[in-house]
Amino acid sequence: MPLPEGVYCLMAEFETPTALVHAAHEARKAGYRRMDCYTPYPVEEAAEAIGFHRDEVSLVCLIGGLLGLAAMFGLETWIAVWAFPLNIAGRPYFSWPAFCVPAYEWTILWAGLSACFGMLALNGLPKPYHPVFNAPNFRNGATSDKFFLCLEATDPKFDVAGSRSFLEAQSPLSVVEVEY
Amino acid sequence: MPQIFDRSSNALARMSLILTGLLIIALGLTLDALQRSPWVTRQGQRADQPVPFSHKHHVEGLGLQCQYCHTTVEESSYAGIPPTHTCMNCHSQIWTDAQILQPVRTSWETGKSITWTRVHDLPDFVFFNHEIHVNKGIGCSTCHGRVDEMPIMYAQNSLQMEWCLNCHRNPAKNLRPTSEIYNMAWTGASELHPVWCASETVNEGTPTAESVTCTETRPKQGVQMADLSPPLAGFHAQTVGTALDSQNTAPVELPAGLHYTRFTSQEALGVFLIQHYKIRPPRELTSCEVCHR
Amino acid sequence: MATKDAPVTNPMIDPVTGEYRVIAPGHTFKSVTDKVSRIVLTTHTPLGWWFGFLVAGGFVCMLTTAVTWLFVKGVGIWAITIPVAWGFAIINFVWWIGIGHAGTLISAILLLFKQGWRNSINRFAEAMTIFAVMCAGMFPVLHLGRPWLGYWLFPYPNSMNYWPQFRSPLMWDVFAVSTYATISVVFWYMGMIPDLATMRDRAQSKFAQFMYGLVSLGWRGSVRHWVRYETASILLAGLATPLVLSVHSVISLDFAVAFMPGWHTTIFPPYFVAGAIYSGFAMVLTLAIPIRKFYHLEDLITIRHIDNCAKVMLATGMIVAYGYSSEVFMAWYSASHWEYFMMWNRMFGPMGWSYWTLITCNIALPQLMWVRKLRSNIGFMFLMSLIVNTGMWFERFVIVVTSLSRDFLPSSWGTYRATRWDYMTFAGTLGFFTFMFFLFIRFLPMIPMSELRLMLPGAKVREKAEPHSTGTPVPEAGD
Amino acid sequence: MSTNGGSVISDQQSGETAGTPERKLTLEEVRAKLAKQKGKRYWRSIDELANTPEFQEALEREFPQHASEWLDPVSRRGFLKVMGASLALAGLAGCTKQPDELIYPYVNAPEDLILGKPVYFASAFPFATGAVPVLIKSDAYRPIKVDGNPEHPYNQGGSDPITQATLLDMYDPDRAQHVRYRGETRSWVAFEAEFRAMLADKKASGGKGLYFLSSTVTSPTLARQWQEGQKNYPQAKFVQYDPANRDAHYVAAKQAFGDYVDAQYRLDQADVIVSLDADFLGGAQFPGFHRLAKDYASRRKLQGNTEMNRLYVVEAVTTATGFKAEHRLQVRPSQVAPFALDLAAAVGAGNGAVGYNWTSHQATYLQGLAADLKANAGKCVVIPGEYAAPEVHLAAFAMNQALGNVGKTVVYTDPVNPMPSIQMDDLKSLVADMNAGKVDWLVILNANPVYATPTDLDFVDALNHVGTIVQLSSHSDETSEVAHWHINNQHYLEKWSDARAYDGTVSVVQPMIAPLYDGHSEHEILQSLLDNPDVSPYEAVRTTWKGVVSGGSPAPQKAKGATAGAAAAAADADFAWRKVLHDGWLENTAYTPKNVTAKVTLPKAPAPAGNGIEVVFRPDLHTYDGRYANVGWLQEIPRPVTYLSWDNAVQMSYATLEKFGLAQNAAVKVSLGGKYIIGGALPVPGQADDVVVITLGQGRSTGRVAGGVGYNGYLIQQSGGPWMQPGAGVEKTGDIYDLCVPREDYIDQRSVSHGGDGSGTHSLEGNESLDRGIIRYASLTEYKSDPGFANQGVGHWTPGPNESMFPAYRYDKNAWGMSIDLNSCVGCNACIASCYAENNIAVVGRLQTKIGRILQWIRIDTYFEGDLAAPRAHFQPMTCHQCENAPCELVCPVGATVHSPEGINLMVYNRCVGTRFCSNNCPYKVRRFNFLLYSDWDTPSLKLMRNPDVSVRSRGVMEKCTYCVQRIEAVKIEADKDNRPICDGEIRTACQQACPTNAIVFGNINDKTSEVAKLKANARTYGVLADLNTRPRTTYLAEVINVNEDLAKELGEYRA
Repeated sequence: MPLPEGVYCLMAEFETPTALVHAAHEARKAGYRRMDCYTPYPVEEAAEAIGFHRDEVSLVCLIGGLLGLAAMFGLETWIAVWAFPLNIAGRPYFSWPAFCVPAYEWTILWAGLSACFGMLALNGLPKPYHPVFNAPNFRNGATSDKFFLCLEATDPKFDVAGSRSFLEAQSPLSVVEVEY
Repeated sequence: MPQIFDRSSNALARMSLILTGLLIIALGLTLDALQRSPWVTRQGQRADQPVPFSHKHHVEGLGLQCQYCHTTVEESSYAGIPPTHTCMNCHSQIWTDAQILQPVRTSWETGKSITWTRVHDLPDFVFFNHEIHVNKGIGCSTCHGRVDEMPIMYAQNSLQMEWCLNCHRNPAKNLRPTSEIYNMAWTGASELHPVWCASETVNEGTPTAESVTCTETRPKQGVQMADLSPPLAGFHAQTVGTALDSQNTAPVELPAGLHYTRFTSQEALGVFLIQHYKIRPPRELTSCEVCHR
Repeated sequence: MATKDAPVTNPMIDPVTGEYRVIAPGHTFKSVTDKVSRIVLTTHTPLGWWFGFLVAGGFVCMLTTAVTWLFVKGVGIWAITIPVAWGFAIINFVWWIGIGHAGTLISAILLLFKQGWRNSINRFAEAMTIFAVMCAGMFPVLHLGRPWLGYWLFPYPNSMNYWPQFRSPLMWDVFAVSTYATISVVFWYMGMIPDLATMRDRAQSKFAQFMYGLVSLGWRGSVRHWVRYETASILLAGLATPLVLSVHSVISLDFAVAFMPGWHTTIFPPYFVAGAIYSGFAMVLTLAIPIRKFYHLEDLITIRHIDNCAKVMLATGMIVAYGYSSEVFMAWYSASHWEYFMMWNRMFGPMGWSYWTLITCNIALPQLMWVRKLRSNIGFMFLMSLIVNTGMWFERFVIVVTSLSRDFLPSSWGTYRATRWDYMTFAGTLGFFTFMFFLFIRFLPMIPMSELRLMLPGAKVREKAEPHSTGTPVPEAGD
Repeated sequence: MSTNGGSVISDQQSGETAGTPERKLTLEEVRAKLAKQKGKRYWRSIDELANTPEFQEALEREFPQHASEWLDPVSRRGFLKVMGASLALAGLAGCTKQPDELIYPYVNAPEDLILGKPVYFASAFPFATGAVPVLIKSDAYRPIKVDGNPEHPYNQGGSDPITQATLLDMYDPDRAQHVRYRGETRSWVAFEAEFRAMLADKKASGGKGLYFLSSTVTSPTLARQWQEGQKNYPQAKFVQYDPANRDAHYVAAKQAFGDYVDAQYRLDQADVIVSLDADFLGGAQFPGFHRLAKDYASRRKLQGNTEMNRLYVVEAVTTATGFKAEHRLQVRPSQVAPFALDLAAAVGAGNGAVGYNWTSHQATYLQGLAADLKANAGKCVVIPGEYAAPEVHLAAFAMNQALGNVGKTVVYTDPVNPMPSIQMDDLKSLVADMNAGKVDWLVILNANPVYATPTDLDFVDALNHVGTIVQLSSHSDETSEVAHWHINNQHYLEKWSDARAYDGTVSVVQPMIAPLYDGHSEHEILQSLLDNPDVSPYEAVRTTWKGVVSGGSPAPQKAKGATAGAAAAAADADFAWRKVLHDGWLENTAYTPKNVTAKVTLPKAPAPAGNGIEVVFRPDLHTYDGRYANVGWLQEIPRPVTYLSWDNAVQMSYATLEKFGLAQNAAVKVSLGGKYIIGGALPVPGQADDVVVITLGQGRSTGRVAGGVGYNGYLIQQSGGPWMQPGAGVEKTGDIYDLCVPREDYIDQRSVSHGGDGSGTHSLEGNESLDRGIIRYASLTEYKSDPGFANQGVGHWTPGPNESMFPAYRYDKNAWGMSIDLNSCVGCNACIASCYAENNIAVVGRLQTKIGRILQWIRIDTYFEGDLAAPRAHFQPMTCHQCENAPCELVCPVGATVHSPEGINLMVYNRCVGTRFCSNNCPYKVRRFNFLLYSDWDTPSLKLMRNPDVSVRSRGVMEKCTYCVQRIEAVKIEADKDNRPICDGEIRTACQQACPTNAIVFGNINDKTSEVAKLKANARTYGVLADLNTRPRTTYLAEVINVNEDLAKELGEYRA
């Protein structure tokens, strides 16, 4: 695919989460959809403001867990009953109570791994390069103490001049143009 | 503050993640293959021996019996490696000055053993017993392969535990009449090579080996046919006319009074032999003490 | 409430609740970020760090020596024998795993319970967990008679067509511990990603930027990411909680499933878990107290944290005490000769001293923590944490050694005298643990900045004038 | 590869490949050497190298800090082994695949040899107290197991630890391997030449100055050779001396019968047995042990009847025999004789009481005993101890006579020793002659006088006055160091000879293997005295029995022709001889009872000794007089009662221990006649006070095994009264002498409220063993009234197969089981030694044994009941119980121990990773672990000894009793081949085979007709700890004691 060129987004920097959330509300009201907020810590309000509500991490986690459970219990049963049935201490071949423990552990293992990696995958990470890093002030603040609102160029309602004026109306610290 | 990473790094990052995963899988597969590879099992490897003894020549060519050299195979756990004396039986008359036989003559003169390298070498903690296998219908070639076609001896099979279990879990597929033990060419019963077996009632104390008479050529009288469905469920015989097989035209004389059954599948034959040779059930054959003590 | 004994003038005390503050007043997003990241990003390493690091390194060498000799000679170099076929190795294993539990507990369970104060200590508590599990994880392998065959404990397709035996508690261990290790690492790392991003953005040297950039996976703090991130953390917390409880329960089953008198007890799972948390929190204090002193983190790791740890210890300590007493009670009440003799032997047998040591360290002395003044006394708490750790080690000693030394058949009773190799191995793991910890505090943010920011007064989005009014942002409180 | 001669030979080869670099090595050079090698070659070369002494030195120099480890041979081996392996890792071939294995086939295969199938030969172990007829298992012509000859009328298959261990004695790598002259290797021919030259000289003088000093002669042929030799050399002297000799008996016999006679006891006829300090159940050192033990036990089986014999033991030294007794009286050594005389008086033999002032307890006992004897006149027997004073023997003669036992329970026969003599007197006169310079040639045959003679004779000094000293012995020992000539002996498994058993039956000793170090036998030396000096021992033996072995055979084809007569006779003789070799003994050579009557005039009692400390000397039960001190098995197996291993102790009673302010393991100095020894103090239950027991047979200065073990008791032994001396000095040195007793012994200090007995004098283990129902016993009357006593009461119940959460596993075909009769077990340790031989059990050494890592698969648990000053003891052979619900299996993570369909708890060594959880969870603690590399993988001679059917365990592996599964499998294969069921008794475990009292029975418990099934049906059967629902396959028959009720009441014993 051809490398995208030109403006990626307009990035407004805010001092406080409150300001950011407010700006986001405004932007959404103004009809902007393709936008994102960047904050140094989770700000749920901002997410709601830009209309992002539910995620699929839980589902991935659940599926992973069930797979783990089935895999281990199946393995144990297969080994003890079919692969090499042996008389161990006079216990039945299918000693399910004993098999529960490792199955339980693997449920958790697989669930945990799928939760973490599912999250990363859904977030599209790892992504060491991202246009927002081109913003001169982004890396100074985004991960420590500043709050950013970014209107993306792909948004139908986006045009450099209009959007810039809209953002400046939200009394940001600064508004910058971010190239790809 | 500029970017730390180049655009390409995204792709790189993802690729490397995937690659790592693949590598781990590959490694696993390699190790799995390795543990079974000839490099570990020595399967099919020809050790360098003092004398390039050819089983092919001696067995196929000259038609020597296995027991001529491996004398104790039927009565001991150890089949036996022939003493130099056995070689000299013939080679004191023929090939008396062949260069390759020098080690044999040296051994004969000096009284020092010929030093062979063991080809079928089980670990010291495995106790294999030839005697019982041979007496219960496991032929030489089942484990050692077509020795009669090996110019230089090598291990046909891996001799690994899984290989042993393979048969101990289902002996039927390898059992053959004890009369065929030394038959290198034995391929088991099939439509092409049917086998006729008759059971004799032997009383306790008589070796089970004597409880079955088998032949590969169609006997004259009283032939029955093993019904092949379902093989492992044993078989119930049904009498059929003598006109059933075309390939064997020359009926041979065989001890009368026997009711022969025609086997055209190895499974059926195996089940028949399991019953008459009183082979122990898999649960007993796969118990650890059978091989490890 | 304890307000009265503390002068309200003390800035560390919240005048409203009268509780110690979780975080000193006057901190901003920037200040905490600076404070934490500076420790790592500073160019000159403090001499104290080097000193400790080298000492710890020395112990690691000792560990290597002990292990090498062990592999050369066999487990015979240890004191184990028949009947006491398990010794220091298993004791240390259980002890270390126990230590680990506090980390997971703080990061997971307290997270679920929305205990904000945990935020500033959970990072290195988790690190502690991981290193403790590393130490623990060594022993199951080291104590094998043929360690090079340890991989037989995993079910993998092999040319023997032979498989592990899943009725054995040791197999349960394999999966419990490996799962525990994995999940802990994942949880720990995931929690660190935003902070690693912070480091990336604040690092000066290209190399540091590159490395942190690599491990932060390009985190940029998008709120969408944050939402998923939060869900994942809650899920992991929710998973780690039953996990941490199960792990020590499973380990206790190594003993409870066997039927030796003194092992075959249904009370083991709960009181092993309690004991684990008990010793774990003790270890947290053992680490936190020197560190906050050394790096002047008094206003991030405050008396409040120490106080809370003390309370948790007190609570779990009482559970453990209940465990001991119920063992004694059952020994009498069950009217089982085995149980009765076992308990008599524990108290008055040749190794009775170990039993009384553990009673003193785990039950008697910790009662002092009822006193608030002592709880807020740093020196005392440090000492107490050491005492409790010792006590918990002896608990395992009593369970493993004393029970084995005299079991069913009187003819085969024996004793146990640890050899120098036993001590070297144990001390060695202590060294290894510290060694890893020094590396951790040097190269990774030991306090989670992103979570710290959450606790700052300015973090809240204030319900202000309705959206359409365009008001200038009010200055943050607490600045 | 499992059983194959080739491999064994190859082992030997690789073992001998210890190539020897000339100079000293440094590790650098080692690496240099290795650098040249590649791959597998590298692997082997390092292995070879690792075995060379230079390499060991090199290591020692390079790793001084391991010096301590060096003391322990086990760890050195382990270290080197892994050294080799770890260096090998550098080689490509590493450890992933085993190196090529070589086959060394025969050049000419023996006719009858079937490699992989053992062959059995009958022979005899010539022991000082009479030959032990043995049946030897031979694999590829290597003897690999020695057992009693089951067909022999004397021992009927029974054996003892020493007999069992003679196997290891033969393969002992420390054996002398060359003829040496003043330390330099010479040829046998050289010696022969010199010896015969000397004989030629002395011919004129009739052999004046030629002396032979031999251990007790048991071979009629040797006797014949000497007697014939004496004709040529009338002046030559032949002296027999063994430290443990029969002087007391022979002195008394000569006095009573005017001639040397042996007494044979028929215990199967005796209802009441009285032992006067006679340890006749203790082991082969008591003449006729095998027969006596068998007969004794045969009257205690309680099968189908309720008849039992009753045993009284009066003893000065605590022995297993004493603890088997219904009524045991411990007296001081000096009191044995008076007691015997008083007893004789009490039963109406001899001349009135000696008026010794007995304690009331002793007096009561004496009266009760006398009464019981009189009540059972003709059905009782009095056995005097070998080491008791001659008076005791005289008293015994008198009593047996007076009670009319002679001809019934005791018969007198010619002595087993063909040349009986009073050995101590002979030795004294020999020493006198030596000092007088009359001895210019002293030929010592199989004796070690420098080590094993009373200190006051000062034999070493006497040797200085001897011209030439020749010693024939298997090891180069203390005497060899002063001998000029040392001839390496042939072991009895290597030579032709003959010997008489206790009952007089002559056995032929035939070689089982070509002499390992081509040694020579005493027969060859003595033959030189005869006119035909070159006759081989084989010929000599045949000549001896020419008269007895001839004709009488179902003659083969009658030869025809004139000269046929002689030929036929020869053929007959040959046939008869072959039969002798086949059977192992000569028909009709057993002694017939002599018709003699004892003319005894009992002496007055010897003056009662003062109250000083009395020292008693006894030969070690395993190392005997010291000749077996280098046999690892015998050193390691704990002795009965004391549980001493790798040591001998200064034994005394608890009271005496306190009296001298000693504690166990305190070093104590015992001085006698100006000499002293220092040993470790050991309290022994039931030992009389103020008595110190010194064990002979340790403290050897030579031998890698024997060297430096314990103290040498001979250093204070006195020629006048070698077995007992009053007035000894005992003092505490203050040092610690850490005895090797692989068992913790505790006094029960619990108050009654804590479940103790409150006395503070009982054994904790003893009390617990009874509380826990591990030991269950009853008196005969209790048994009669309630045969099922063993399964009643708290903790004595056994859960049924269905009292479980899950269905019990069904064993439909064979179900192997074992029954052990505690009534018959006399704790002699034969089973343990047999197990060592059968199952390739490694010797772990003193240090490892001490900390409880001994590897024996079967042990004899001993529990002391009651006051340790005078307890009752219970012996309990303990081995893997093969539990059907085996706790060990449940906890093994890798499935290395599982159950066979026939109910055996299998242990798969090669699967074991060594978590040791199984051992922890074993309530019987019968699992053994290889904490280090214990098995010797290097010594070639030991490889030859191994049982090829059993894996040799390596480091880090658990091992345990398997019911000798290799034997079961062998029989199963034969039975399957022949299409027949396995018949009862066809499979016998090694312990069962060795047991002299048939206490152990093994078989198929599903076969209701089998002996074991019958025994398990017996009401006395109980399972140890069976209430844990382990469902053990090994069960015990509870003890029943035939108490003398009246006496018990008076003595206040058995308050039930």
